[in-house]
Amino acid sequence: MSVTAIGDYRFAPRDAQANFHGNIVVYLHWEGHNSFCAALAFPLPPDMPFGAILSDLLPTCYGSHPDWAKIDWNAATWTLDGAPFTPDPARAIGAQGIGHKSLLRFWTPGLDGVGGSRS
Amino acid sequence: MTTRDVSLTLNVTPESPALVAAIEADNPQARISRFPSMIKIDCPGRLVVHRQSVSERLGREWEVQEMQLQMISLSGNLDEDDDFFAVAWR
Amino acid sequence: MTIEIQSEAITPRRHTFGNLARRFGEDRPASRYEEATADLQPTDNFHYRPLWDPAHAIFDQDRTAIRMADWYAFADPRQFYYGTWTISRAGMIQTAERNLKLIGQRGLFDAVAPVWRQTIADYLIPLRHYEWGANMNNLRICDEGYGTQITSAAGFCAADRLGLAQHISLIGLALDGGQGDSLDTAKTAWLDAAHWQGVRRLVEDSLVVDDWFELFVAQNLAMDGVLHPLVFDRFEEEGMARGAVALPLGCAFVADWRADIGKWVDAIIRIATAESEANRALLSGWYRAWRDRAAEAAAPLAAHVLDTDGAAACAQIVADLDTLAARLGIETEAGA
Amino acid sequence: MNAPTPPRRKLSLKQRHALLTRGLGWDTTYQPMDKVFPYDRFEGIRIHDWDAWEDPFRLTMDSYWKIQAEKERKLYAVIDSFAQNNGQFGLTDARYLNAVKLFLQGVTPLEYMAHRHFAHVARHLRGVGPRVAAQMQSIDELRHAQTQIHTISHYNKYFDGFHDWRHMYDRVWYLSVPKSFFEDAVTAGPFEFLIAVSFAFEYVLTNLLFVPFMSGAAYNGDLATVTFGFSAQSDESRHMTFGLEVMKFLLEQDEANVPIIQRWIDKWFWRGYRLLSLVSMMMDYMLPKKVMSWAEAWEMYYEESGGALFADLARYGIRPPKHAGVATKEKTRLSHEVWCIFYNYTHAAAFHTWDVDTEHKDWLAQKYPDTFDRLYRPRLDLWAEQAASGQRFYNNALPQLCTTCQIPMGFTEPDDPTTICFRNTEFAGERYHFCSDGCKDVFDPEPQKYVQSWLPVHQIFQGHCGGAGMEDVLRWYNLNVGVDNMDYAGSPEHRQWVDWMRGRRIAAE
Repeated sequence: MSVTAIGDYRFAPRDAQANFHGNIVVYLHWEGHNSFCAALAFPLPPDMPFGAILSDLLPTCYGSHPDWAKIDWNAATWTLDGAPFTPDPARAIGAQGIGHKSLLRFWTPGLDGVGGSRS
Repeated sequence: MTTRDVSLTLNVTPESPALVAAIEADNPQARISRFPSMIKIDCPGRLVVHRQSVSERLGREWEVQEMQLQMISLSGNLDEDDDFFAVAWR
Repeated sequence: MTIEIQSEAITPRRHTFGNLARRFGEDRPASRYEEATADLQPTDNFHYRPLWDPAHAIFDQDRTAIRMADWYAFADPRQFYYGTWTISRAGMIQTAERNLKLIGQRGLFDAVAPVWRQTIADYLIPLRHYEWGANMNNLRICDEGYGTQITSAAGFCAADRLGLAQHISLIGLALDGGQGDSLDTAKTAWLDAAHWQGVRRLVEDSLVVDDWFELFVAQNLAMDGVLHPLVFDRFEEEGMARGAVALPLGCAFVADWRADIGKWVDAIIRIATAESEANRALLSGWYRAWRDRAAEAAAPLAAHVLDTDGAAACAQIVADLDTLAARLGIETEAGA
Repeated sequence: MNAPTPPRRKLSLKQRHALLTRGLGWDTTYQPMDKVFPYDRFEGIRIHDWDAWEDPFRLTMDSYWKIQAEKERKLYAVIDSFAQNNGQFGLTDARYLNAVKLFLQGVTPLEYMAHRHFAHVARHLRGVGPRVAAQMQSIDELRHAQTQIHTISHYNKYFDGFHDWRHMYDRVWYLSVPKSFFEDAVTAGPFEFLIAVSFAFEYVLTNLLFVPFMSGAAYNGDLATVTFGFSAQSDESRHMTFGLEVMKFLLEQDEANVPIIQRWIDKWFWRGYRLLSLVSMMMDYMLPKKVMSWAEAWEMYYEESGGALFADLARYGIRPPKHAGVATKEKTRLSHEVWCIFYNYTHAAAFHTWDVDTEHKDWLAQKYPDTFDRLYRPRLDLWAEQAASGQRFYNNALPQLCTTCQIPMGFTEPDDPTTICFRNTEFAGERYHFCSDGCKDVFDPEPQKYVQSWLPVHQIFQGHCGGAGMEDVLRWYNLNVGVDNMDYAGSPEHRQWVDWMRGRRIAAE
């Protein structure tokens, strides 16, 4: 469908990848831990290895949660933009299908938040 | 006639006791709920405020447009003339 | 309930809002007018373009050719915010109501010669449509203008004009005994009578002016500057000579209002012309064009009421208006 | 000949109003009507007879001025007395004022926007009746903005977070929620605006903000806010009536209008409801003494009043808003999810949040028996423990935002309150994310509009918000770091309040 306007109504998307100075925006979400209120947004260089997300980025964000230290990363499951996904820590994020405004969700089996509350 | 509720919410002012008394007298089915600084009145189908009833209870000539100084919310279709102010569902 | 607290503990942490402190260059208490108007309009980071005007942002300085370093230079000398404005108007309208009541009780219009009563109905009552046009034009200034100082005052002015239109209608009802026939007749005259067509065309042309600041000059300076003195000063004098004491009484509201609104209109024009030569040239051009058109439009009406004196009356009104405009920084003659 | 004027006849309110308004307009002939009124055709709404418009309130300017002047005299008497008597000391607790901060930052600018745009509608509709109602509303809305500023001006002198509300409105992340909502409405055509604001917002939804919340202000000793709130709301009941009349008028004019209006109802119900989620937090978490819960307010003012309304509109072929059922499912979780968002990001907000005390948690448990103890109490307990050990939790990363409502994506699946709801769509090769089907359904029919969304998180990443660091951004907001933001506990205004209350005890002794 299309907007009903009085004249020509087309504008460049404000969040096009070109506006992010070489980065892409990537969203990450730890399922079952909703005391972190929403998925997190990061501007990342597409050539950054996926492993850096796990080693450098996420611990500073989620590390305060009592479940964080208990994660068994071998058991974690992922989706990328709604499809099952197996990340390769050594490869660049851009080389494994993670694009601008991609959403990565991950589940950590056995960890259900404080008191099983999904928080 | 439909039995869906209409409703008026009034601000509590020195004049609201007279207004509420007039409404209760003229609308036997009205239900009054009181909250801090406000009074909600619900009534099935139709609720009417008569100028004459309010004037009698206030001891002065009260004009229907003075409702605008009292009313903070309503639910229903409004009808207003010199002598009455009503909300109703058709 | 008053609660005693040791006084040193309740020193204010600040005296006004940040935008005002920055404007003042110091943190000092602001007036209610300043708080109610300064910087109120959003200015940045608009999300979407209007579907009805994709070429502009929601609030956009480019909707006029006038340029201002600070759109909050347009202080209203009356310092109106809603409370002071509405209380002022409530006072004016209560006096006006008493006057109309007196006219009715004393039958003051009955004392006017029927021919002149007809004349009053002819020239005064159709003016309700002129005021309705003025209402629309000030609403557009309120809508499209830039900066709350000028747009809020335009919003009040628009409401005033609706009030004037309705007050003129009430005079019509006083003339026709409350039947409303005078309003129907006046509308027919507005639509068809030869002596009104100049004014109606003028109003309709103003409704489609592009630039809202030009519209301000057209409506509030030029058109009002010709029509209002003609009707409410010159015609009224003529009526008084025929025993229509009801006229100044019935129109006192208009007289009070003109004195009040003039302060605002004059201030806006004075500030805008003083800002730059470019503004002055634009405003002067608009003024001359709309003054000439208003004078031309008013001529048949003037002739209808004043007969052969009409032309001289119009010339005098235009001369007076030029004097005022010149004081406000307008160049009243091209190439002067 | 000296014929007297005919005998005077007293006009009824209806007749007088009709004579003083309806005849004012005329069909222009020197300029085409379509040029004089350029905006009321493009949306596809068909109007055959503007004279069929019925004015429910028969208000002429003379009565308007008198009634409104009376309201203003009363209101300013209260404002003056509140300031002179240091009315802030009568508050239940200074924490309460954080709700008022959100009000000034996020609601007052909307009143202003409504003022400007009702002037637009009042100029641009062809019909005289709705134009008169719209212009009265335009100046009423200016009244609301100005009386709110004047009332809150006193609080600004003694409390933080109020001082740069207008600057913040154009910039701060959570204020882009109300800002984008209203800018969406004013950039729409005049009829959509009226359905959005007069009907969906004023008639269906604003009761939830202005009625129970203002009653709560009174209950918490804020006589100033309840006075401006209810004084504004007395205008609002006129605006609500206008909204309902607009709706019925458009539906009665042409059957072809019905589907267009249904789509607008669906869209604007959801847009307004998402905006009001901020109010759910104000009611359930920010009032020290509570009048009713969000869920109760939703039942009273949406399920009951809205239910009766949509039953009444069914005869036109109008059904309740498409996603109203989701809103009803969300009523027992909404405030908790929103509080969670603001607790996470209090370091970037110009108001405080805090750890909820046990008494308050028990009240929430009683009001939300199915959800609170199971889902939300554990997280509040965890946060309180962390804070007690000096590790107050703040979320270190920026949140993903919904493209439409711009709220951090913290809302859960309609049928599963433990799983965040993610929706997305693609348009012209770009991905867009939404918090709900409702927000996705707003985007999909008009993508060209929402690709323009100024999403604060993305704007920070693009370098448009003062710099890359949090401190840079907060400075760009004009936020007083360490004063306006962070937890209430230990904040300057908390310490001040404690001093005041200690002083009060001394004075009493």
